[in-house]
Amino acid sequence: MKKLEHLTVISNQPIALDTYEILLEGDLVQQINRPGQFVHIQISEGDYHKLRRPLSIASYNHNKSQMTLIYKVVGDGLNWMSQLSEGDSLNVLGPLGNGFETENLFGEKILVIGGGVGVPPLYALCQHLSEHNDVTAVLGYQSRAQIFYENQFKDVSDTLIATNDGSYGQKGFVTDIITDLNDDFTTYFACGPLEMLSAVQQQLQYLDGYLSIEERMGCGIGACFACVREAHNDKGYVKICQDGPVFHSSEVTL
Amino acid sequence: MKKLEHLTVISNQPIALDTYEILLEGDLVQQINRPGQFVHIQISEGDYHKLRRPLSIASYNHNKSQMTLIYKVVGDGLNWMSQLSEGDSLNVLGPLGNGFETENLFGEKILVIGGGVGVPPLYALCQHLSEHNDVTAVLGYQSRAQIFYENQFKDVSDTLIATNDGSYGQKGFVTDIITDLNDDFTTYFACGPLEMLSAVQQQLQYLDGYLSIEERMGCGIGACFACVREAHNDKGYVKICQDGPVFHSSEVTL
Amino acid sequence: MNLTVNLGGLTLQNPIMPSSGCFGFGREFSEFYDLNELGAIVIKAATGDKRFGNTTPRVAETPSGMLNAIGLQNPGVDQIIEKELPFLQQFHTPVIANVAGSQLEEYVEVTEKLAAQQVVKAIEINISCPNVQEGGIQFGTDPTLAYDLTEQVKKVCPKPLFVKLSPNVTDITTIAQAVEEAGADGLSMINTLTGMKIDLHTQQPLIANETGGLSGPAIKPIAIRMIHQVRSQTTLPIIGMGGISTTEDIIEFLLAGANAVAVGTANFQNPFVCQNLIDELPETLEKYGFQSLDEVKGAVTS
Amino acid sequence: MNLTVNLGGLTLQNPIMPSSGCFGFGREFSEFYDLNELGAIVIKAATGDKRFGNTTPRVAETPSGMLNAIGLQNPGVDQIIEKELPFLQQFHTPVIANVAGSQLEEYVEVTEKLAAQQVVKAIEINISCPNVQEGGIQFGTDPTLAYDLTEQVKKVCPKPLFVKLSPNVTDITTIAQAVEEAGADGLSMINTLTGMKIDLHTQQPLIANETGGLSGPAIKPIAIRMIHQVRSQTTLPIIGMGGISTTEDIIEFLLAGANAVAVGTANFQNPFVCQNLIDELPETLEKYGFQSLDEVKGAVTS
Ligand SMILES: Cc1cc2nc3c(=O)[nH]c(=O)nc-3n(C[C@H](O)[C@H](O)[C@H](O)COP(=O)(O)OP(=O)(O)OC[C@H]3O[C@@H](n4cnc5c(N)ncnc54)[C@H](O)[C@@H]3O)c2cc1C
Ligand SMILES: Cc1cc2nc3c(=O)[nH]c(=O)nc-3n(C[C@H](O)[C@H](O)[C@H](O)COP(=O)(O)OP(=O)(O)OC[C@H]3O[C@@H](n4cnc5c(N)ncnc54)[C@H](O)[C@@H]3O)c2cc1C
Ligand SMILES: Cc1cc2nc3c(=O)[nH]c(=O)nc-3n(C[C@H](O)[C@H](O)[C@H](O)COP(=O)(O)O)c2cc1C
Ligand SMILES: Cc1cc2nc3c(=O)[nH]c(=O)nc-3n(C[C@H](O)[C@H](O)[C@H](O)COP(=O)(O)O)c2cc1C
Ligand code: FES
Ligand code: FES
Repeated sequence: MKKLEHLTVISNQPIALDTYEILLEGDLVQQINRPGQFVHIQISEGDYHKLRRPLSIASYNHNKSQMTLIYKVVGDGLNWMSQLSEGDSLNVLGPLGNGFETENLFGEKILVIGGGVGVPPLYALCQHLSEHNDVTAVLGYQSRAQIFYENQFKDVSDTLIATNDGSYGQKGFVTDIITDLNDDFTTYFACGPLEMLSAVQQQLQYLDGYLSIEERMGCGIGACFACVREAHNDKGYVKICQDGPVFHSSEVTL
Repeated sequence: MKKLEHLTVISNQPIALDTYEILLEGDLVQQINRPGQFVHIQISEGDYHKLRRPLSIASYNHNKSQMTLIYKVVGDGLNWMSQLSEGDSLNVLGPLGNGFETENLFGEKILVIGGGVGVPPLYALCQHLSEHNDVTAVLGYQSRAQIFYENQFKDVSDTLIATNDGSYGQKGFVTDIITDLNDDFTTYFACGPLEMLSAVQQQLQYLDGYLSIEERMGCGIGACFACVREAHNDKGYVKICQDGPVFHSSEVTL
Repeated sequence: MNLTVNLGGLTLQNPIMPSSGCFGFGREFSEFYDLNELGAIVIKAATGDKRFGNTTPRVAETPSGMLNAIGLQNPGVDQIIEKELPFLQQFHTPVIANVAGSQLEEYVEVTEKLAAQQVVKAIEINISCPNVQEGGIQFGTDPTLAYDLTEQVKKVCPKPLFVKLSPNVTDITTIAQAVEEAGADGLSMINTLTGMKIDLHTQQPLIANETGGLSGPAIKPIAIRMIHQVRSQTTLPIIGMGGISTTEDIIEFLLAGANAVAVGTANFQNPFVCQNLIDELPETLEKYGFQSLDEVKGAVTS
Repeated sequence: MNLTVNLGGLTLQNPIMPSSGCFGFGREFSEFYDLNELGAIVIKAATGDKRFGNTTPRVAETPSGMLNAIGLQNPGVDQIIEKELPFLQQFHTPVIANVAGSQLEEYVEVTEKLAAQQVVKAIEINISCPNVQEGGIQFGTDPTLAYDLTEQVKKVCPKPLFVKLSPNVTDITTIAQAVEEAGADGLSMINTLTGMKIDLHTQQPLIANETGGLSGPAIKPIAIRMIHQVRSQTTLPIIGMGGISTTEDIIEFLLAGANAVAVGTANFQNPFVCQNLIDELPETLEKYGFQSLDEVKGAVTS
């Protein structure tokens, strides 16, 4: 069930260039049932900023009622958020969306592909998948300064890193790394910028793939039709917030 | 000289019903040269609230670079301010206006009249006047719960209190108390709601009087013509923020 | 406190409803609270055929407001009747169906079909749409076009007909007068103001459609002005909207001359907002000295 | 970075100026910084005779904006020439004089007097004023009235003439076109949108004049849209305004098609704002990849 709740900030700290990790606590966390779901964050009192900000759940712990979000400050809203500190409260709507379907995967070789601020939800995904599967994570960042969670990913997957400028790991894009992998993956999961998803969709069309897509949002719950994409289904479209944000690669047009 | 400065909150606490006293520190305080001047307060980051709030300086201390404001929460802006605490900063423009002229008063019997949120600037005034004069303060409040600074005023003046509902002091208005005073005052100073000022202006027309007037403000510095009142002068008007907020009772039309 | 209002023959248990386009067809919000609590439900615009709407991005944030250019995406009137209205039948809350189109005939056809549905208790026509036959000029900006449209639609609409006015006009009173003379049973005001935001990174409009409709608290002073202006010339019921997010806002709209209010953008920030406003309205009315809604009506600013 | 702009024959050292009515005649702000730093100074509206203006309250706060109904208070053109302009002579900053009136003849008379002053480098006529001879209809809402006014004023105005457009119109492009054809040398846009706020305690409009002009960030999306619309039909210089408070806002206006910008409401919150914006503009331009103002002009959103 979706909830609207003031969560308590447990910690909030920079973990890479312009990138922060925030740990939040509250009952809402109990409602999270899959990696890949997201929450919708109100900025300040919401007087000046009328739209919430969608952020993926990077990891969650039902026992502690805690979840982690990882976010890159791009504008005023997340800049405000980066200034929160322990004990502050944050107005959160969620969990939203359907997340990654991992329930039926056992003993598979799985490829997880992330780029930039698309990386966060893949961490909880890798945690889950790694319980019963063999997971390889290919993560792309702009440069060394932007990299985060490398060790966390290494704990739960084979992790390969690409940077656009070659300042760390392999120089180039995630697709360059994938070309060099000769493993027989059965399934892939990807989250990142549209251009990356589109290149991956092309490159791995022979595989069963799941893409997590971003779009500017209004309501976040399927009511306003802001976040629509054309799709190969009856209706001819999907709503990212309600039908996604994760889609089978054959369903959506990028 | 007028300054724009982030002052530091030293303390901020309720002192009567919906009424707060805030102590602020900063260089701006050095510029205050008279009781009755005011400051113009920005609410929060000023994104949603575009207009500043004018508040009288209740007292100031050049040695400590500190000043006190006393304010009654009437709307969103001052409600925000009431939540500030020690160490927070407040964006202040000031000092503005000309304040009360007390320099030429020695050995006089002076009447000081205040109503509600008009009381604060009269405290610094009484402090100054009492150095060389004999001061009687008549203060009106709605009811007992709204009274503040009674003891502070008593320290520097003969203080008489009226409440509208009679819950403390004399029941009625300040004008009722004034009627009963048979002292020979030479000068009076008044600050409070328009109806009070107007009644006092009538009642004490034979005296030299100075009225501190409130009006909704834009700029607070004399540039926007928001706070104009008709007046008996060349121009036919005064700007409260620039020419006032204190006027000789014969100059302004209430 | 009795919050009942009568809106041109339509009785609402309270004056608060979500506005068209900001509540879908109710389904999503029914996960948050019981839709029976609402005064009415205004559903998303229906057109003759299904529409996909505009390219994304379709929304952008602005100071105390937002832009949207959804582009009237909807499954078409027949699908709405078949797939969406049955869900709303379970509630006793009156449904107001919002109608849009590119031609007069489309409005008439869609209205006729929707007005025939038992669950639909009133029709609201959105006349901010461009008229393709008149070269894209909006029905709502020309009194003659607005008159014709209202007159023709009213012929097929036995239920109360509300006309939703566009604020993008020099003089809203002439449009209001035209639609009243043409037989409108009520007015909804205001729709969004046309605005634009440019993305400094791409140096292009942020909304793919270039312009979008500005809504939210930013436009409230314009809505209040226009309702106040129109109220001075008509006794038609007015559904007021534009930036409502608090019970104080609601009272301000009622004082300006609205009989009921619709809440749009605020639903996105707080999906519970309509329920909260309904709960809190009596207390706020009392705070400002009103013992009933009629007393507010009596105090309408003249 | 070179910030010089050419505005219809008028050269400014940078594109930033305070807007009319928000800067008085400069005196108060000269206590805060050196007015020589400004691109230009637009002074308060002048009318033929002195005006006292409206009853107070004249201003009210609204979400991310404000309403004002100052009512063109000013000492009259002769007093302005005698008492205010001499003060501005000490600065090398070009002065743009804003002109208002109730009749065509008043605009002509005031313009003629002001344009004859050496310190005045350009005239801006505010056509949002009601024309008393035409029963109160605003000069700026009717293309024919706007044309006549501009044409007559231009006859007595040898200096660049800017016409300041009202946004309270159905189609701003027709007004822009009319004043261009009538001989305007440039456009200023936008003036305020008419709005209202009701005080819940008194149940009356908060502004004594009932309605006031809405300004501030709330109206920025509307200003951007209108400038973008008008830019697509004209090469006249445009002074853009409406809600500017940051250097990002300025770049957004330039990308929409403005050649220079004016800052109004923001001066009240921060008297240093124009100076700050001038200081910070080069850095912000670089942040978005611009090496000069011309590059921004080249990137104007089409
Ligand atoms: C389902 C989903 C999950 C996301 N998860 C993450 C995450 O885990 N970490 C992370 O750093 N970012 C994530 N993003 C992107 C994030 O929402 C934006 O970066 C953020 O909203 C920017 O807010 P701002 O106030 O800093 O920027 P501003 O540019 O000031 O925001 C203005 C408006 O634009 C919207 N907006 C701006 N950029 C984007 C964008 N890329 N996508 C969607 N809306 C945008 C904002 O929501 C807001 O309404 C996600 C987006 C979606 C749709
Ligand atoms: C020169 C001067 C000195 C003042 N000194 C004091 C003081 O020492 N203590 C105190 O409690 N109050 C004082 N006031 C009144 C105080 O400014 C208002 O109560 C305050 O601005 C209300 O702000 P708000 O955000 O709480 O209310 P809101 O109603 O939300 O304010 C909205 C807008 O209205 C304006 N406004 C509302 N009420 C008034 C008012 N009575 N006078 C002027 N503007 C108003 C605000 O400035 C703001 O722009 C003074 C006013 C003036 C003009
Ligand atoms: C995302 C969105 C979609 C909208 N869709 C419609 C619509 O389909 N039909 C309509 O008449 N109005 C539509 N509107 C306008 C609203 O119903 C309302 O008139 C306007 O947003 C002002 O109210 P607000 O400020 O409370 O949002 C839409 C508004 C938004 C924000
Ligand atoms: C208090 C005030 C007074 C104004 N007076 C005038 C005026 O005399 N003449 C004029 O053309 N515009 C006047 N304006 C309009 C501004 O110049 C400007 O066009 C408008 O406020 C939008 O810009 P902003 O949002 O930056 O304030 C006034 C605006 C305000 C807020
Ligand atoms: S954001 Fe409203 S439908 Fe997806
Ligand atoms: S508040 Fe602007 S002149 Fe007084």
